[in-house]
Amino acid sequence: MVSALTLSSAVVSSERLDAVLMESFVDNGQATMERLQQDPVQQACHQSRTEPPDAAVAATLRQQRLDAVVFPADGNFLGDWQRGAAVADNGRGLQSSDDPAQPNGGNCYACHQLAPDEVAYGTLGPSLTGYGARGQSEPMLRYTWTKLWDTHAYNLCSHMPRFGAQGILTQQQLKDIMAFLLDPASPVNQGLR
Amino acid sequence: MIKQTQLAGLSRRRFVGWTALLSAAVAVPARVWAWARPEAAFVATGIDEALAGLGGTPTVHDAIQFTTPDIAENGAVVPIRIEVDSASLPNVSKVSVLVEMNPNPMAAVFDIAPDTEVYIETRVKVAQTCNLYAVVEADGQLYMQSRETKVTLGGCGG
Amino acid sequence: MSSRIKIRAQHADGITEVKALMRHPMETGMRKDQAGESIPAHFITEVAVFHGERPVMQGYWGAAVSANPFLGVRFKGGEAGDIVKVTWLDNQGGTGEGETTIR
Amino acid sequence: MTRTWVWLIAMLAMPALSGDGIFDEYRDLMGDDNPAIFVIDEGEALWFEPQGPLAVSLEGCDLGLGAGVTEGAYALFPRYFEDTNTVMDVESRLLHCMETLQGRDREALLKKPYSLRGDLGTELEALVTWLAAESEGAIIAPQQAHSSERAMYSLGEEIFFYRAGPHDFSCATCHEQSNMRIRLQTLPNLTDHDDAAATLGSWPAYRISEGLVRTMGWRLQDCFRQQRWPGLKLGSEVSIALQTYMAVNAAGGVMAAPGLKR
Repeated sequence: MVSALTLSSAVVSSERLDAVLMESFVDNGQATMERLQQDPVQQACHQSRTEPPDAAVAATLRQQRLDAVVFPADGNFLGDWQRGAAVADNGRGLQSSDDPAQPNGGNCYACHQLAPDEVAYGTLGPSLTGYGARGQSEPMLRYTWTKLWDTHAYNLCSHMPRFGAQGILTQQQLKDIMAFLLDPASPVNQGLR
Repeated sequence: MIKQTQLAGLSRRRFVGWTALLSAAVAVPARVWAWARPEAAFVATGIDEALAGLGGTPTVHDAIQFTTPDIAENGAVVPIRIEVDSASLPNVSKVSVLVEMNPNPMAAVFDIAPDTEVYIETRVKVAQTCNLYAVVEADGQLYMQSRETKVTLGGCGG
Repeated sequence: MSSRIKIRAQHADGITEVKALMRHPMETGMRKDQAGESIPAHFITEVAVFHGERPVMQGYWGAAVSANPFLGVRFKGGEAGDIVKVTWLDNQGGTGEGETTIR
Repeated sequence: MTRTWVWLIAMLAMPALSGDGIFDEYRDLMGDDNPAIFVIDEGEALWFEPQGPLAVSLEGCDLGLGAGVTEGAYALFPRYFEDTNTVMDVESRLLHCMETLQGRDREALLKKPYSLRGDLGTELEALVTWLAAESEGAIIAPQQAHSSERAMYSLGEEIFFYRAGPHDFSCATCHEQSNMRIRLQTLPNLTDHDDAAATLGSWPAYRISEGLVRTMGWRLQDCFRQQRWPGLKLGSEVSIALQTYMAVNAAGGVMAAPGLKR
């Protein structure tokens, strides 16, 4: 079964990898085996490791992602920043241990600094404190929405989840996050030193 | 070849099985003082009620040195330390720890023997960011110090 | 000799410092297991520290004391070689006892 | 017999945890006591206790250095075993010994390898913890002499970067950069020798948040839970491959387990 390989060359065929994954994992509540199948973005970003794939492939993929973004039907991008704060704080959702009946969280604080009075923030992503200073122009609203919906439309192979495209958050939750980021009254935009 | 420590382990363990080890019946603790658990304070669900269960409203006293972390990595285990300078506050007979926002704020009470050090270190659960209270009784009077400890969420939110 | 309490006792400048670690789940009774069933309350309610036969501290605990509890106390007196003993009793009638000699 | 040295292990393991200082006060107050000290004793007792239909102890178990040799064995896992013709981690090797030496039922053993909420520890956790303590101070030196061991490394590297699931997470999402945090927890860069060594060297660890000792096998399962992937099987190829990848990256580091972690 196990083919002999040298230490330096990580050459594992995709067939072998699939077989190993199928053998090594089992359905666990809502976390089912289908989740191991990669879509084109995951495949491209896995194969290329940390660097984006070659320019032509990358451009095509990015455009596909951009074209697939769904904007709010009512044209209204901004919800309730208080509800958005709760979504940003909630790290649960879609884990085998989570209740599928409960809403998913965005877990924004895992990676980003947001409200300056929350000290428990991660650093994998850039600080978004004071994000509202960018204003609420139409292009800004569409840009921010797109980043949340599918980060790969702008930044292929970013580590950030595709909150809209993958159905992690609802349109209403995304609007609430938008307000949390952009509303001048949101704590994200308060108490800046 | 079997090592010395293994032999020691073997002889020591032959007589004590796994289950026996966990359910070992040992002597009931010797009771020299009368046990007087302040049950009313322990079942109280609010801080004022819990303090009432200890005998009233304490006044702040600087002789109580109450050490808790400003920010705790985990609310399941928050280390605390209570020391009382007996020159400024003599005759301390009881030391209590309360956590304001816990379902039952009363966490622990300690009876201190006369003529010894007033020094307690332990770890308590803190359900959410809130004030912790160190309450001491001396000559029938209650004194306290309080400190806020911030409890942080883990990486994946739980 | 019970292995359910680990104790260290050290003497310096007329004061003995005792540090004890106890093997106990300290269940609040408010948690549920993976199947959604309540895990019964199980916690130490009484704990005592002795220098020889002399009690130096006795405590009453609620379920808010952390799992595998740690207790540190200091008392006047004590000499290297003296016995220090820690005992506990829990809400289910379980007991624990451990002792060490002062270093 | 008191193992006073175990109190020291926790101190050794602490620097690997320190982030940017925000928890220094908390950790100072926590001091050096590690409840894993109980679990080490329990694991030692279990190793020497006759069990199973054959009523024998695990003293005949060969962890790679010969039957019954426990000192230093943990630090050399994962490794290839001729008798099974596979690369095994310490957990799968222990299960193999329980099955073959003690005649115990594999299904039953796999029913609850790791503690659930409210438990005080399982047999496997205790044995792994004791074995890790038996390697205290040993150099992490996973075997890479056999072609299967080298293949495991390559497979592990591939899986480390595999992105999948609704959140597009791979192991690398959190563990290929240095000096990053998730919330306030410092994330080890497992592609980096120093970080990998500090991480490998401090597992198994007493998890303060759970009041339990957890093993590396459990840690990987819980990572995949948080990655929103399906359930990782104990002793599976993915588990052993990732452990091999991390251990080879950590080679030369020093074992200081059981550690004390959040």
